Amino acid sequence: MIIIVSLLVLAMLTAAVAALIYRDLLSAVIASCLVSLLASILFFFLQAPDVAMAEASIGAALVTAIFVIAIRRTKRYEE
Amino acid sequence: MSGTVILTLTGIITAGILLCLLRLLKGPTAPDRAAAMDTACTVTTALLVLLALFFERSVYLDVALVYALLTFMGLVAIARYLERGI
Amino acid sequence: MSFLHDYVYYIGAFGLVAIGLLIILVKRNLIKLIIGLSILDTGVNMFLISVGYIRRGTAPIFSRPGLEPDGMVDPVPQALVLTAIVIGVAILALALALAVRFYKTYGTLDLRKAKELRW
Amino acid sequence: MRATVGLILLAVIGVGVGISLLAIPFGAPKTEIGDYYIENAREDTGATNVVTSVVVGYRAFDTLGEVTVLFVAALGLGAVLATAGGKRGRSGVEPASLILSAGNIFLFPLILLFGAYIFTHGHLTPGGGFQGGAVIASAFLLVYLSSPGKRINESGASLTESVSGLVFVAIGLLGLTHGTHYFLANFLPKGALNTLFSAGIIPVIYCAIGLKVGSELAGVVDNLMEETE
Repeated sequence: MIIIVSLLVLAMLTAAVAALIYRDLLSAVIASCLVSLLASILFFFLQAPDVAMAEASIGAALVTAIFVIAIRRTKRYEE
Repeated sequence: MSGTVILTLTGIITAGILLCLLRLLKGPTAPDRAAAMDTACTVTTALLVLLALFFERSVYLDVALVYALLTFMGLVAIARYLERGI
Repeated sequence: MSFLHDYVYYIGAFGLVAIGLLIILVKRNLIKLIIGLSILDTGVNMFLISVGYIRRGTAPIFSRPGLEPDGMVDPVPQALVLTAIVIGVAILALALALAVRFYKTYGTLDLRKAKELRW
Repeated sequence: MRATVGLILLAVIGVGVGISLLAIPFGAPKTEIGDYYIENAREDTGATNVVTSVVVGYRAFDTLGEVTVLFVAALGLGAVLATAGGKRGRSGVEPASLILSAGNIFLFPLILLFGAYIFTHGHLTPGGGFQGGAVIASAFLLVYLSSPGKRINESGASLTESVSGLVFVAIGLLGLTHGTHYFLANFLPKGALNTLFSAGIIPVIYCAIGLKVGSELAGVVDNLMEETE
């Protein structure tokens, strides 16, 4: 079990680094959505289903949509 | 016995999530990455159901329900952006 | 292995906080900055939850008889983080609205260029 | 230059935080207050979910403050995005495909029902007003994504929000007149453990919070979607 948790933590940090290095803001938003997804699984491992539910319902749907709307109103590529 | 089976399945599903991460890192365009994210969401639902079995708490299944109902919406938002719908 | 057993969640939380701070310090694009803010938020929440965990504990929900109060994780950090997540998304939306207004005023999302535009 | 300074600052902060993290043991026994809540929550509030009984039972006054913060953030967003004489409604957008618009017809009531389930069962299962509100707001987000012309009824949303906020405060004030005489006292009967009609005022307050958070977040999405040229 601890190996699975370590792999998930590693994947989460990799996705966060991907959000750091992408110049395309849409890809960065997708990577940060994956960070929130994996964080939600880790909350589940930490026996916090309430928090996992909040993170899932907000991080996966609402935050991504709000970011995408803001990118639509501004510019997609970081110069 | 049952615990070992669940652990093995959890490991396989974690490998699936890691493969989705690989696609996200590699994918040359944004639609590839969006598809990787959506697949990861779907696989995660299965992982949460397995974990609810592993921890032997049936109330945890509500979280998997939230996942199954809501996580496609982020992908819909990205897809509508790519076809200039919002 | 024992090190991982003790600190893997802390490593995850600390890594998220560090990467979020790095994005805020290094990047100049406003939306990238807000992405960093959301990652930092997630890291802080994860740290609070992992402080409240106890080994082999279960969630503090007495859904069926036979659950003992001894083996339950701390409910106080969970209650804190629950509201922090929802407030976080409202603050995020407010920051993004400010970024949209910034773009409409200056025509760019780059903080440095906006300084040059100002006279 | 900026990257170097950032990395140096990050290293300093990282070393400090890392040292302080090593001093906190992971998985150790919890604080005394957490033990107290777990031991006594069932008798004090009647809720089986201890997190719920902390959020809207023991710490309900804090939750009132947090709901106020959420309201102020939504208000600020509306004020930032509002422009004098800006035209409303969006134009020049691609209509959604058949799959999305037909799926929306089936999914919208289902998601609303699921959100209502989450916040009415907040005292029994994981979930509660905040999560249920987010689910309801997601349902409205789906409508926005699938049919570009539609908008939520803004006066209805603000009416729902005001009424649910008032219900929260009114229940708190009613607690002053009953029994132990303090704000947000649990004056309704607690009922049997693990049934839907139990836990006194907790389900009522969670329904109010769910409707309030749902209408506020839907209003946030509405404000962001609005084209303000």
